Amino acid sequence: MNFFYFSSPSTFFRLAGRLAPAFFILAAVLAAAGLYVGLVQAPTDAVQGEVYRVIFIHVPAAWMSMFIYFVMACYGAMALTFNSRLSAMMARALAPTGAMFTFVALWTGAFWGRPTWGTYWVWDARITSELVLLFLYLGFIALSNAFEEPRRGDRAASLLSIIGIVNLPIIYFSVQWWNTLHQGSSIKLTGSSMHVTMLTAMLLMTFAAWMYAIAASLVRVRSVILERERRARWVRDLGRT
Amino acid sequence: MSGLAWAFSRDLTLAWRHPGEAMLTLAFFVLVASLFPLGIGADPQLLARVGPGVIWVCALLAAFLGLPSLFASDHADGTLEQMALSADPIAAWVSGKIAAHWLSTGLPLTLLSPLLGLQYGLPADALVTLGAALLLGTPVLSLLGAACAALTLGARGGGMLLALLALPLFVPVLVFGAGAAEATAAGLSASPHLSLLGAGLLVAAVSVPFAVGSAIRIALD
Amino acid sequence: MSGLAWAFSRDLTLAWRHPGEAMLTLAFFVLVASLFPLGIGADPQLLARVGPGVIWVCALLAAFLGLPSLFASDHADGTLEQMALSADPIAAWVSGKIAAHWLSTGLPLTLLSPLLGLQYGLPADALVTLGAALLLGTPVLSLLGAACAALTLGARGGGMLLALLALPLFVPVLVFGAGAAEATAAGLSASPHLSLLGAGLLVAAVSVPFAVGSAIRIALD
Amino acid sequence: MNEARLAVRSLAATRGPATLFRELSFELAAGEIAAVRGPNGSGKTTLLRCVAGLTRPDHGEIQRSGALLFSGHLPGIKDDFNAEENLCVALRMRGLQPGEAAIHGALARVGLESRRRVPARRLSAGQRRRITLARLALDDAKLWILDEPLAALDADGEAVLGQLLARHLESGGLALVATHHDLPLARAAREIRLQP
Amino acid sequence: MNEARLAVRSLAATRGPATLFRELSFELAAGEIAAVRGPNGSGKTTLLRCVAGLTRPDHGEIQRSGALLFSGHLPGIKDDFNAEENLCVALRMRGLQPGEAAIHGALARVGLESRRRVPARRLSAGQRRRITLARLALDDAKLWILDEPLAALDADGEAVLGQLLARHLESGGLALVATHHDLPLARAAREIRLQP
Ligand code: HEM
Ligand SMILES: Nc1ncnc2c1ncn2[C@@H]1O[C@H](COP(=O)(O)OP(=O)(O)OP(=O)(O)O)[C@@H](O)[C@H]1O
Ligand SMILES: Nc1ncnc2c1ncn2[C@@H]1O[C@H](COP(=O)(O)OP(=O)(O)OP(=O)(O)O)[C@@H](O)[C@H]1O
Ligand SMILES: [Mg+2]
Ligand SMILES: [Mg+2]
Repeated sequence: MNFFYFSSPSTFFRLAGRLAPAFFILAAVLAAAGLYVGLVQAPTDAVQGEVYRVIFIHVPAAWMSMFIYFVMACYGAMALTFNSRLSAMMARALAPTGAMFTFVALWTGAFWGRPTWGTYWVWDARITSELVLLFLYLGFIALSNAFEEPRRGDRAASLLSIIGIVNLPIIYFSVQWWNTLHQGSSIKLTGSSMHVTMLTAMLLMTFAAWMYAIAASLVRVRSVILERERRARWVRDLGRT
Repeated sequence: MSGLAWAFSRDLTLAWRHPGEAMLTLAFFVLVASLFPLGIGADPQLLARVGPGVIWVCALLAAFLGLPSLFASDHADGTLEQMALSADPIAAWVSGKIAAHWLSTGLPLTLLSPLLGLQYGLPADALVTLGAALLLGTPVLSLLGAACAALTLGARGGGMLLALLALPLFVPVLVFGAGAAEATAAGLSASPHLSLLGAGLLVAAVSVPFAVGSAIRIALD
Repeated sequence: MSGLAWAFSRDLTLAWRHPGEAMLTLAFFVLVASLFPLGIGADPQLLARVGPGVIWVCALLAAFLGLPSLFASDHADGTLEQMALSADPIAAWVSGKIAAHWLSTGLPLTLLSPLLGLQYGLPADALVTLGAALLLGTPVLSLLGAACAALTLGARGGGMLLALLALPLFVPVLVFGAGAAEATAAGLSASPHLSLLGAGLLVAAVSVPFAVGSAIRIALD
Repeated sequence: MNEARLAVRSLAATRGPATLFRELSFELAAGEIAAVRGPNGSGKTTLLRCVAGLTRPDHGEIQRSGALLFSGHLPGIKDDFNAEENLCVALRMRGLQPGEAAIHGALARVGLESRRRVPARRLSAGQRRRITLARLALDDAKLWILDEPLAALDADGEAVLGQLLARHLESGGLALVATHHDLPLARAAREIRLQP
Repeated sequence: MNEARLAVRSLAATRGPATLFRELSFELAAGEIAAVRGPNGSGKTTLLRCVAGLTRPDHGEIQRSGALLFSGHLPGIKDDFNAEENLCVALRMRGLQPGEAAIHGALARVGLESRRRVPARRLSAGQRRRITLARLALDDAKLWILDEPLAALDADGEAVLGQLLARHLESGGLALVATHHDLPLARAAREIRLQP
């Protein structure tokens, strides 16, 4: 099978149309399971009481915010090196979802900080660098829409996403590099300090978020393709049939 | 290398024609740095604590102020086209321009920082760390800033878009620079932070001119 | 007054050519404000003390940011000539331009300042003082900044002198603005500082447009 | 009604060490056009800017009555605005507020109707100039001061300018035009020669 | 020695919704000059920028050999530099470092000797153009790409350009010139017509 078969926008448009609902359903099922385990089965925390359950949204969102940026930068690099239009469109389609997860991580973190730390906001290294990540996303979106020629926006924004990737290690390692208020990693490959049901719920929610991210970006990339190729024959044929 | 040389000398001459702009950056730096004691009171211990951080943030902002004009006027009057067509590789003269930019904003600022540090009552070792960190960090700021300036050429957002792009990228530099000062204050060695900054400078100096070059090609298209 | 109206709406349209751009100003403000804690550490007490100073610095920066483009691009592309020949008095449309500049830099910043103050952990009364001081102070910054920008247009090369001339103009605003915050923090009334700022605003609003007008006439000659 | 007229008396201007012109006097009555001619650097632009009131002459007197429209080497067009917006803004500066139909008509007349919505940075050099022509079509100023209006225009653009000038003069307008080329007018224009 | 030549094959460029040109092919050998003609907005500037390598065409191929000199609508002149400095910088960009005498001579040739030290912002429109002419006099590039080189020039300036072009062609150079006016050359140039 030709590897580049799906990299033609028209084929990918149809493929994405078929895949997106499947991922949405998967995300819904996983989220329902995760919420059930997290909200019903997981025990109440000895120190924090019920409020700790924010973790089941907070941590998956925080992980996804970084992961999506990484994927976006990879697409950006592909767009620049292979000059492939579809990669640039994928990067563009991922950015709003990434920004959304970043915002959710910030919001739930602030919401959580009130009962635990006694304040909505601290200028802690991790929290601040997560805020910076939000601005990187916003910068990407703003730059990709700042030109009349969409191609220019694609190329400029791809370049930006690659340059901006230096921020990721800083967010991730910030808890190790500085002693901060925010807690460090509790999930390690070798044994975890967390209750098993909590871990299960968190992983379920993470996969749900992942599936949702894929589904959402597939839907968005479809509309980007449509807008970009509106003068192409196959799009006009779509309208006719 | 000749591209680096002519672009460097040209931009430096131009900057010298308008010393006002470079002075504005410096003046801004000094103004902001000296406003802080006014704003937060003259408690020496407090000042010594916030000193390096304030100086770093001022350096960041000062480096940012000169960015919009780095390529914009050359773009508007057609010089950028001529440069892009020159026989020298684009990365060479871009490096020259960036070097000139650093020399007219970053360097004066670095040279001035010990003086400001003294005003904040920093001890001698902290002054040395601060100066060294700025010497390594400000070129990185110029390099990253140039990349953002090139990316936003001809874009609709103007200066604000540039800020949105550049300031997040500046953050790592700020974090390591301020980290070096903090380490010294805590009696630890600043060299891990400084070597990270140095490594960052090397990587940026080698890779950014090419990124800027392709951004400019994109802008001229 | 029609000159004020068209210049105002034109500059506002230009500034907000893109709907998302209004947000960029705010993004920029938040970014700069979050740089400081990164630089000086996250101690809440320390932050509460430096908060008003930081916010004032941001105000100054926002006033600076728009200045180079306030008249320069209109000068370079000939729009300034057309404006100078318009039937409306020069002070009127200059006021319009300055008002638009304030509305797109100073005002969003003033509106956002309480939120940022909250993040810095300022008490409620300090927030009110800060907002009031910014509301009075940022237009003065825009006015004085415009005067400097117009003067730099006319005097080529001698910009250094003008930058130095402009600084003493900016410092009082900062001093009274930061002073108001300090007074509140010390439990005193901030109103002497605020009324001084208000008086400054009145004087500047009445006189600066004329000064800017004649500076522009000189620049066009 | 007061008739438009322009009178210039013993005007002199110096730039650096050189005197560009001196003892220059001329008069234009309603319906008259004068072409300012001279080699590069002889002071045509300077003369026009003096008459418009942008530059102060070293000596001499200028009497104008009626509104004035100046179009110089720099077209005063914003790259971020499209043709329509640029035209609107330029007219509002002069205190005019023509309706949408008038704007549309003027742009169609100068051949820009299909490019109305393209931002000016994407327009060709001649199309940018044509925005200025559209401005001439809508402005009611009695005195036109044009500095090289033919620059960047093709034959068709020149013809449009010629028609605009002819209509302006017929309706009692005045025009002072600096140019290196022949004006696209049936009748001959008065000449004002500047020596280098 | 390798002879300079330029070959363009089935070039196409689209801007916005409009196709400016397509299937455009031509070839220039040493000593040949081609004039690109067409109404405003027909794509002359776009074609020249494609040939120079500044803009990527949608389709087609361009083969050039030898160095290239491009002079577009924007003259690339810094207001803060004077004529001498502007000329020096432009030449250094091309890798040339002519002596003081050569610079002086070229400026004298285009009639700028008395204005050598005046900052470019004070020069007249034509004098700024003449700096570009002086550049042509000193550059040894084989392929000249000129976009409306006659703009703002008076008769004398046109004559100087004509001499420069003639010398360039005699020495085996190539030139591609977009213009609305006749070129000041004795021999006729090849024409490349663009439809609107
Ligand atoms: C606005 C504020 C906050 C932000 C921006 C934020 C950001 C983040 C990020 C980026 C991560 C993922 C990093 C990683 O897994 O290594 C994370 C994980 C986590 N956060 Fe937060 N957070 C905030 C507030 C809070 C608060 C208030 C708490 C609880 C007291 C909290 C508890 C956690 C926990 C337990 C994890 C999981 C760590 C792990 O197991 O790896 N966060 N947060
Ligand atoms: N985004 C766009 N949408 C529509 N048209 C566009 C767009 N961008 C460019 N154009 C058109 O492309 C053409 C570019 O032409 P170009 O500058 O090459 O013309 P030219 O032949 O040099 O004209 P002139 O004689 O005026 O210099 C113009 O007609 C312009 O309006
Ligand atoms: N400071 C100065 N020193 C010497 N000469 C100066 C100075 N400032 C201006 N000039 C000269 O004044 C003249 C201004 O001429 P102006 O722009 O009016 O010419 P013009 O007739 O419009 O020319 P063009 O046909 O090129 O547009 C130029 O010759 C310029 O060199
Ligand atoms: Mg002139
Ligand atoms: Mg053209």
